Amino acid sequence: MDLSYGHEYDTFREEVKSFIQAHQHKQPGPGDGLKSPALREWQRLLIENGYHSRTISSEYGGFGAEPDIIKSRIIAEEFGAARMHRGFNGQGVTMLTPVLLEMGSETQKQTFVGPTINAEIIWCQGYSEPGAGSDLASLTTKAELDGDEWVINGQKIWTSTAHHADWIFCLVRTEPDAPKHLGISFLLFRMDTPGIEIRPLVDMTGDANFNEVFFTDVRVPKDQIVGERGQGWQVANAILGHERGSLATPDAALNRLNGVKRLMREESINGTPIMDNPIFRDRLMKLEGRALAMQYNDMRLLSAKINKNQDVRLAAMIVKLAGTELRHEIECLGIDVMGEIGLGYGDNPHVRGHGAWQYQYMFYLGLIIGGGTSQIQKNIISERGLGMPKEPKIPAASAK
Amino acid sequence: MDLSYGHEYDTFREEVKSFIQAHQHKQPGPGDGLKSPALREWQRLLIENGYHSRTISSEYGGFGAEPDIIKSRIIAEEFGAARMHRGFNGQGVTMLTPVLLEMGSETQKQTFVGPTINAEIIWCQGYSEPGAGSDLASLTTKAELDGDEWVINGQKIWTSTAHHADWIFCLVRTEPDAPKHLGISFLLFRMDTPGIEIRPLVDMTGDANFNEVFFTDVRVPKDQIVGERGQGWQVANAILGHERGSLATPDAALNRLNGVKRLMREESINGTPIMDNPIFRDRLMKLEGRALAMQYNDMRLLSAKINKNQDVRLAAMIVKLAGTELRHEIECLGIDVMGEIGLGYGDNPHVRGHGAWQYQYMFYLGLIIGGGTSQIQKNIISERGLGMPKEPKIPAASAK
Amino acid sequence: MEFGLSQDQLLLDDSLRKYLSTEVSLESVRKVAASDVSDNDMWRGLADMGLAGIVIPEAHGGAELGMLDAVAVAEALGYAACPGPFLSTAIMGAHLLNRAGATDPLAGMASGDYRVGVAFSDFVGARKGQVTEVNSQLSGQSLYALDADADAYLVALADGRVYMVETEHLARQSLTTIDVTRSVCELNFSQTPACLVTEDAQLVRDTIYRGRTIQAADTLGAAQYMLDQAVAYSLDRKQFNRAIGSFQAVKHMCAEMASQLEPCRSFVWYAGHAFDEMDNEAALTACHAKAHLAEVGQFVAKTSTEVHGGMGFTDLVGLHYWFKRIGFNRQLLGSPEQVRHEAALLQGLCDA
Amino acid sequence: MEFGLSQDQLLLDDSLRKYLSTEVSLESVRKVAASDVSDNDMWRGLADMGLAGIVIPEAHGGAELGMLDAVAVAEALGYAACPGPFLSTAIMGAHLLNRAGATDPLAGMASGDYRVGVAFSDFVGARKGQVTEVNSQLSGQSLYALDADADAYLVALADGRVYMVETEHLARQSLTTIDVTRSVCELNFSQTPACLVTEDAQLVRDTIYRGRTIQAADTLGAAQYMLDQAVAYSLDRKQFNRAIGSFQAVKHMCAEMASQLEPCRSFVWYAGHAFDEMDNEAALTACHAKAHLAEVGQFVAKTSTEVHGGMGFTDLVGLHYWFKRIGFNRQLLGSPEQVRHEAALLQGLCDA
Repeated sequence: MDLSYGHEYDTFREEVKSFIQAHQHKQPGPGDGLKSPALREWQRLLIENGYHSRTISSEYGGFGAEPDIIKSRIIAEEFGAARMHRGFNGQGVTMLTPVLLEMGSETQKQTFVGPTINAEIIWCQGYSEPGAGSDLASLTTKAELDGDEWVINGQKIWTSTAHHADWIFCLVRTEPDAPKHLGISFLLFRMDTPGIEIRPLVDMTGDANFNEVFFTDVRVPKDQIVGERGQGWQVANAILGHERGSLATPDAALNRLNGVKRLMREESINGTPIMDNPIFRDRLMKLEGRALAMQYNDMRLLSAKINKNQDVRLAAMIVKLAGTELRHEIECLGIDVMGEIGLGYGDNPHVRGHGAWQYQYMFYLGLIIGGGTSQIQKNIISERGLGMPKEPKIPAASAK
Repeated sequence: MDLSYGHEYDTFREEVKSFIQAHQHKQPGPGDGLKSPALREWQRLLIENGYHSRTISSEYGGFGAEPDIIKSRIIAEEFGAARMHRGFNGQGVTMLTPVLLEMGSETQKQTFVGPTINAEIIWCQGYSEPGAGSDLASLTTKAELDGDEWVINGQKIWTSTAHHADWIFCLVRTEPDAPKHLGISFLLFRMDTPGIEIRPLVDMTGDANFNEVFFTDVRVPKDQIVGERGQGWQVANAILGHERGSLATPDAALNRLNGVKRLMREESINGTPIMDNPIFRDRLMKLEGRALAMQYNDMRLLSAKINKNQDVRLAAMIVKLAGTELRHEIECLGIDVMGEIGLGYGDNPHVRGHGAWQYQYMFYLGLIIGGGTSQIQKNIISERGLGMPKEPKIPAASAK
Repeated sequence: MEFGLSQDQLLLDDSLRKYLSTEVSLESVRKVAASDVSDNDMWRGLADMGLAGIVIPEAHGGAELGMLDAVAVAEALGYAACPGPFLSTAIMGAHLLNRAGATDPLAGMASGDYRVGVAFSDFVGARKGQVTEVNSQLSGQSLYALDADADAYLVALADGRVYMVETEHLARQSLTTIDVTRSVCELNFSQTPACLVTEDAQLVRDTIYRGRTIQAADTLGAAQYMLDQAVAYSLDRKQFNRAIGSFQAVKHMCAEMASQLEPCRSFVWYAGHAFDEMDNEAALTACHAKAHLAEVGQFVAKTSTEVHGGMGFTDLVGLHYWFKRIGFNRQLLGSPEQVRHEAALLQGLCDA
Repeated sequence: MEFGLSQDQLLLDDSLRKYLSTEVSLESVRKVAASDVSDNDMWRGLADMGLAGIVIPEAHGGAELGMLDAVAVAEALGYAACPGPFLSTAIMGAHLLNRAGATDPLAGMASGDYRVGVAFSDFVGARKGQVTEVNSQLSGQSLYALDADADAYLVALADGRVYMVETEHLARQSLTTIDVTRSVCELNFSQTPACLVTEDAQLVRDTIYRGRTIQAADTLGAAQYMLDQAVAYSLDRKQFNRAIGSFQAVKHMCAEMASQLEPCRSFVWYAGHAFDEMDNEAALTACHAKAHLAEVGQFVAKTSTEVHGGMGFTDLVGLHYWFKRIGFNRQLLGSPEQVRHEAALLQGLCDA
């Protein structure tokens, strides 16, 4: 066991610290939106110095460094400690770029990777449909070839940032007669193409964190496909795996837990600080134990990325299930320690933490569901992690 | 809402009290076993006065009273309050007698009911098999007709009091070619029939609460069948319904909870009584809330037996699931408040409550499993209680 | 012996549920949420059915019914997530004023014309701010007073004295909470003239126990709605060529909800009945019912949302109004931990 | 950076598990349970592998390894439900004596010839009885001392002073507990001559933290065994024409066990490593690891038994030995509530 990063990385950490020191005044503020010059300028600066898109080849607009998980971690640690803006990390950056680099054509890489990581193209994701959630492969949005164009009809849901997006990467059914997993293709197209309608989808938090997107005879050039016709499912799965782990980071959980500690010191009932209540303190400690377990699990996963001698598949598989549940319970404790004060929301002047406790309590319930529900996670863990049998398949004909 | 039993029952309660007063010196002691004269004498006295087998016709040896759920309750309450011996209530009394009265032949009623309720015949139950637990209907112990006798071969498990039993009521497969639920028959036979071997089955408590029973060419007269050939499943189900509710009575749960309160007052750590620990007190109150919910639920079920105007099917269905789990958690709290003292077992001189805390903790885990596992209970509740679809059936051919 | 609702209570329940199913739709809840409609319009309707005066003596124009009747009503209101001040004015306000002999406002309350809010936080356990009294004038701040549209407020001080203040004499600010179906507010007093209603702390406690019992019943109703919706949705929604309700995981989630929730029905009935007939059990049962329903309600709220998948998270099916109403009941008038502590106190298991 | 066991540690783990899988069968556990065999025979075997002296300096014949090594060993011992005094003599006894400079017994302990039990209940939190000292003579009673067959005992008084007493000088009674794989006893002192080992309460605490970390690792191993058995049984056992492991309910029970248990592996490694390299984190991590594994272990023990159905309840598959071992670890050296309280204390979140 060696938790130090080693001497060779001390210099690197100093470099990062110096950069932060020198440039933190340039970071975008809360008012600088997705398409603001400030964000793009910052993004350019980060890439130029290797603090964003670090391992993407310079040929495609990245920094072009060798992958080094520890350097990435050091950057994350130092930016986190200084509360520095990490740059733009929308779904185009985190989910589409890796897949384009792996499965896109040379032209697609040249065309999209640079502008995407530079926040010049904002992407949204078109996967889920009203009738295709847990069973994503049953999606029915169809694309038919008409001459040199795909003609798309159907509906997507859970599309975040759709109203700011320039482009969409989208799963559509192109081979209606093939088995469901083999009839899907992965298309890229502009969001200002005629026939696209976006409707904000208000959720239980009161915000519209997601959208519904409707396609009516949307015409898309034939070559805007990633991979071959019918290969869309493999493409999508490569990205989905990337998404799930990031929904529940232990660092964030421990941060929120520290927030609960602050709340418990600051809030009181009849003049006694909540921290003096042994029942709440015990709940706090229980959650801290769980959060620490997840943090050390995360360190093990990081280590396994460097030294591939450990089998950590199961340890990776459980992160989304255990992490989102933990987070939901931490937020719940935050509310409970406040009692009636914890009910405040929105413009309530007595609200604590800008209403984040109730907001996150609900949002993390959303994350327990989203990105593969807890039930789907348990299927995956038991089948792929523990080698238990798959659910017997029910033929379509016998569906009720 | 009217929780009083009404004036007409006050007299009855006085009667019961007088009986208890007058006769409590006659009740059997701990040393009086299943076959002791003291138990039989007591049993006779109870039946004679209507405190046992109250509604069974006097023609079959019972007291012959009209069913009156309130009088039964009053008897239970007063006997419980005085910690009076309730008489012998083995599986023959509680499970076989009702079924014989409903489905037995006149001869069977005449032959068995009287001796059974008088504790002259002790019965055991032969249902579960090593390969047929949750899926009881797949049982394979077979009985083949050879002239005027059934010839039985196979094995039963979870047979309690097998070594004291005079007779067994037993499910056997008599129609091997019929669908599994329609191939079963319900036989009665003596336990001293040649070919029966009993092996005690030690469980996690360290006791042999159950047995395995092996049948090798056991020959049983043809007419010792209840109902027709192939009707055994209906017979068995009528009894099973009777069994499940009685595994988790709220009265017992509240009694044990009071035991935890006593423990918490008596036990201490560093001189401070455990009752002064707010964390344990909160757990105690949580469990008390759950136990009260179950108690009032039980009152509602009792009331519905008197006035059949309420649909209480769901309320009845959840008793076994919720009640056994609750009881297991109450025992757990009892152990936890004692800390290391709670680990004591067997002949440990520092053990509390004669070791009942750990014993019941394990025994109730057994009851969570036995009599229909919690998973089976949830199937039943969702399907019969909430109208959700049955698990799609997998044909035998595709079994793994 | 009869454990359950009487014929009269069943009739009341039935007519109320019919009324609510036509008059209090998800649409109307949304309108109240968007402040397009005041909850007073709904309150008028309920008052016309006699619910505003449910526990007010007939002599003052009320229905003079008992707490078990009120519990049945609260369960139905919770099931419909019905906006309005039933808890504050019809139960807590009316009970306290009647028992204190301050009967003047009762007729107006029974007719639904006059709403009396309750500001009891200082007595239940002050989180912030305190109200003080000098010469029958109140000063200070009371948070999370129930009913942001009341005509007057009953303000309980920490020592159990209760004063009544007309709304026109104080500065009031509505407070947004997660639950849009119930309104709360901040009251600011500055040598505000107030009228002493009672000095009987036991009466305040009794009023709070009644409030908690009503909250428990309200949560039961709301949770029952969420369970019913979960089952219905699971039968309707198909994934992998099956109704999701045919998956054992979903079935067992619903079975667990039912298993926890069904005994709560008996619990709240018993708790209501205790006030009517078994006074010595009422306080303890009220505390246990409130805390137990807070926990069961939270489990059902979360689990039902999970069964609904993404739809449960959206505003589209509106399930979150019930989710939040259950959350509101959990915290107001004492958190589960606090109420369980009182349950232990009432049994002499610990010191205050 | 390398989070996990080193090559040497993996080799040790591997050879130990191979040894245990052949030498410590369910049959041999049963023999110890029935007192047909003393755990000392097994202890000899482990001592021959160097485990009795795992943390004892080489100068005294030990292996001089660290706590992470010890954690890996404890996990393997828990997996096998291996009887013996690893926790008491090899970890707690050896550490305390070594740090206190009382090194005379160490060589005998390292060779497995001499077992030192620990009687720390008075210091951890006395349930009953207390031991007092006058003129280096002990009087009173110590309950639940670890190791009923030790040659001597370290007795911690409430103030943190630790005395060593030879077994021949005291009255000892073995105490039956649910867990037959570890032995505990009652020690009775009556002006019993005793030798002061240390007055350093901090050293006693440190020793207890180490013990707790070892308990956490032991529970991890035992729970991992129970999960592995549950999965294996569910694939083997058929009901309704299917392996029960193909039912979603059973699959999800196993997934929940794995989901809670898998991060515990990292947790106990980190906790062990903290003693070796990050002293300032060791105490807190030990408390959290002990409490967290107590809860996760209890869940896994119950759930695995449920997956086994009736078989889990019987003695036939012997699963209950692991169930009870996990229960034993839960209570000894501080209950979860008590240990979490210490975790809060260590962070300054409350007063003692």
